[in-house]
Amino acid sequence: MNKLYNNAHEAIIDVKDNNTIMLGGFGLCGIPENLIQALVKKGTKNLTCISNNAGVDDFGIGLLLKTRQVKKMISSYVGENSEFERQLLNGELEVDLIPQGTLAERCRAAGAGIPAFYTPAGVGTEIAKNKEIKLFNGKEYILELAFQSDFAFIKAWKGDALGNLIYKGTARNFNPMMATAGKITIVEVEELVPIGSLDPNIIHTPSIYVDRIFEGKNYEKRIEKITTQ
Amino acid sequence: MNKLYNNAHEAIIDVKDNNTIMLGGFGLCGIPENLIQALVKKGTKNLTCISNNAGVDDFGIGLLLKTRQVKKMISSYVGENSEFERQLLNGELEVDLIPQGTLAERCRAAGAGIPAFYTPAGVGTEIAKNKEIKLFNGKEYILELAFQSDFAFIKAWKGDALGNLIYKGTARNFNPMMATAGKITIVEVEELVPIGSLDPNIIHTPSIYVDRIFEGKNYEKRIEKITTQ
Amino acid sequence: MGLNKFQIAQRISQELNDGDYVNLGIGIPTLIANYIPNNISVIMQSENGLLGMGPFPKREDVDPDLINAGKETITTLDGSSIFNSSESFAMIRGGRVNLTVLGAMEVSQAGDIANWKIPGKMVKGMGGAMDLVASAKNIIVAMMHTNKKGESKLLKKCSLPITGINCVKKIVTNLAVIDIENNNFILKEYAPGVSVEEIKNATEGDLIIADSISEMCLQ
Amino acid sequence: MGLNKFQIAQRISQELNDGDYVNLGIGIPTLIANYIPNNISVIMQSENGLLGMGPFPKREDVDPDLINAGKETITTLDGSSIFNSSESFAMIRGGRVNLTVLGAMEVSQAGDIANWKIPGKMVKGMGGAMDLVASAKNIIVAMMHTNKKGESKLLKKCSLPITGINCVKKIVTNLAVIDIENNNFILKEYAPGVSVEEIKNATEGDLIIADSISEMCLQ
Repeated sequence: MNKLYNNAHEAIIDVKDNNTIMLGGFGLCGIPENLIQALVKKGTKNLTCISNNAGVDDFGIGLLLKTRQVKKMISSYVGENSEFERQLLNGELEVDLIPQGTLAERCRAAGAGIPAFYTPAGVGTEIAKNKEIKLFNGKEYILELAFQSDFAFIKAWKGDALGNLIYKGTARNFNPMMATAGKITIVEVEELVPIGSLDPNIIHTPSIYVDRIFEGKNYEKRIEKITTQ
Repeated sequence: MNKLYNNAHEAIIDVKDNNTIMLGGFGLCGIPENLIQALVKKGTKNLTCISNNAGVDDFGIGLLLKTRQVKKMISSYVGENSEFERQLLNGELEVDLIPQGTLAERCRAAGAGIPAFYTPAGVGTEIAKNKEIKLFNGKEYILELAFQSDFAFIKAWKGDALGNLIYKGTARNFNPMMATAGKITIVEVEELVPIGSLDPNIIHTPSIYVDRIFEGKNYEKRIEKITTQ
Repeated sequence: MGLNKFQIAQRISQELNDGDYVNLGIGIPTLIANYIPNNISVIMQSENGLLGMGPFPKREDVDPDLINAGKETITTLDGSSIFNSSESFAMIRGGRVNLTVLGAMEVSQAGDIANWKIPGKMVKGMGGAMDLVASAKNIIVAMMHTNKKGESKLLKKCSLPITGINCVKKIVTNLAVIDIENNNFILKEYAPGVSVEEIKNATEGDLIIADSISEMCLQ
Repeated sequence: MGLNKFQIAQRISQELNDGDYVNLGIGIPTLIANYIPNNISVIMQSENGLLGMGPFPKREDVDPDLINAGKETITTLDGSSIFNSSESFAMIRGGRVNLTVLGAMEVSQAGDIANWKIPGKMVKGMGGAMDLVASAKNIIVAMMHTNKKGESKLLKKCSLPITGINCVKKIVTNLAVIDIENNNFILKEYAPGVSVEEIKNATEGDLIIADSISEMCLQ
């Protein structure tokens, strides 16, 4: 079975209006640049995006906000995007803010066939509203549900045509869990390597999770805060 | 802070009667040979052991069964040990049999601060008895609890003095999750390597989980079923 | 009577699709790996933490750190990956394994399977079977049609403690290929030299003869 | 009045123990890394997936694939490890991080903390703060004693949406070191040149003066 695609445009051909898409990355680090740009070009509307952050005004998911393709963002921190804040305060954008660890675990649970789990994060806060609370060993925990998503857009460092992936540095972040969680998982890699060239012992994402893969182009890898000694 | 110990005997000095111990390994593959042997020598009694299997009659956890140090086994498959079967059928040994994926996930949950999660494994079977059942998207799931354990006995391939670990081949199995789950995690490695010699990008167990580490000796690595072409 | 275990494996191999991720249980299912059609590629998952399992090693290549879920020494193929037990069952529960083939002691016409325990007699444990049958999209049972006493293993209801409910989709035995639909066994194929009457007699549960019934083809 | 933000960081660095795994929030907490005593070794966790975070890189070593939770470029030290976000919060919720230092907009005398939202004004999100405060064994808040309007940030009850309950153990401000015990602020140390009276006036919540009160020592 062929998972290999020529480019982002071909790989997202069946993404539709109103779909839910997970996007890997932390800030602008490890985001699927090619897939986001292809989605902007495609113009798909009313998307729900699950991503830790919402990019900046003119890069990353910010590009999709600018074109008003996003109906709802599910994120943990959205502080770097003024267009986002404007749309939100004007009621033009739905936002679901979720503790970062809960966001990560709800992705992991989705991929792991765990429909729900208990976490201490958010107990006693507005996050706990309308959620089931249960005591374990005398401490309160909140029941949180696995996410459901139509697609996962993933960025990896190296990958083979079967879909085995490795990530580089902290560009790993949400990518591995989201790769397990999409109904259809689409991966862009910086370098497509021959099958058999990756050591089985150091694969971060086993091929079984990956439905489509292609080698991305022209990575900008913009840095939000270049900080030096 | 020094995590480095000279040998298994020093590393298990505070293991006590009635403790619960997790032991990594699948069959005899990836078991903490040095730690098991030290525990036999120490003679600690009434132990509860959490391990996928129970070893064979004269190796692995089988050694602890022979000396009657084990009060209770929590495992998924115990078919390779006739002494085990004898003790069990005679009522000399308590046994809790758990689906393998649930066993793995209860270890993972323990390390991840998740007190409980839902799984489909065992729905409609005797495993579900007296457990909470809940519907998600019209399907039944069982609530399963994180394990609690006093110690985790882990076998890794290479490790540094901080406790960063990598495993080899399928000797990985339950070791990484159990390493996260022990109140005190004790690791034996085949090779102790200098701090900084392991690539941060391929660490299987980050140092934060490891409390004690030593280089093991005289690995037998017995094979249960040598099968060749 | 009918097929031997190698032929059962051979027949099941026809159910594989190109690109399938497959988990094969201990016993007859393991033999299926020997009969994969040349024109397709499937990837074997071993629940102790390996995807891309290869054949058994040559004697000089035996590695104690590389075994399958049956504790046998094995090899890895190009494109394989190794992971921990939690990740292994994550992909199983997550529904990413396309086909699971298991042995069984009993199967009911509702698709319930019993293969882990004989009360008072056998206490080996369920291993990964309960996770597999609770999660797999497609489950095929490979087994003999009757037990050593000659009693049917295809029952109205399982008498042994069950491993999972409503999960088996197809059964391939020494006598027949049988689908499970709407709480019935549907006889689809008979083994060469085996009569429908013989299969009926060996099946305790309700058996419906499919319109399209045919003789098994083993090339 | 009192300490500047660098001195607050310096004072908190005295709370570190050898071998501690530490998570430092954005702002003043980040500065603590510059004041780690020479005779101890601590390991920094960054919740985006790094253990063993080093200093900021030299200009020529900047790597876009290596950032901290504040999105700043950083480096790794020998013995570091990189992992995914789920693993990162597993170790946080699992209680393996020994000390968490956070900024705050408000802290109550019950140890509640508010630092993620100003209704109708600021909608940045909680990031990892809710997971950290719900899980960490030891949480220290680093902040100015009063806000820009001169109002106390140490309150009987938080007025802003809270991030976590009963979690803050110690507060280090420009004016004082204050522990939280039994629903009270306990004044333990005052900043050089700051009077107890000034601290009392800047604290809205109930403040108890410790018997052992002393001046902060900043070497």
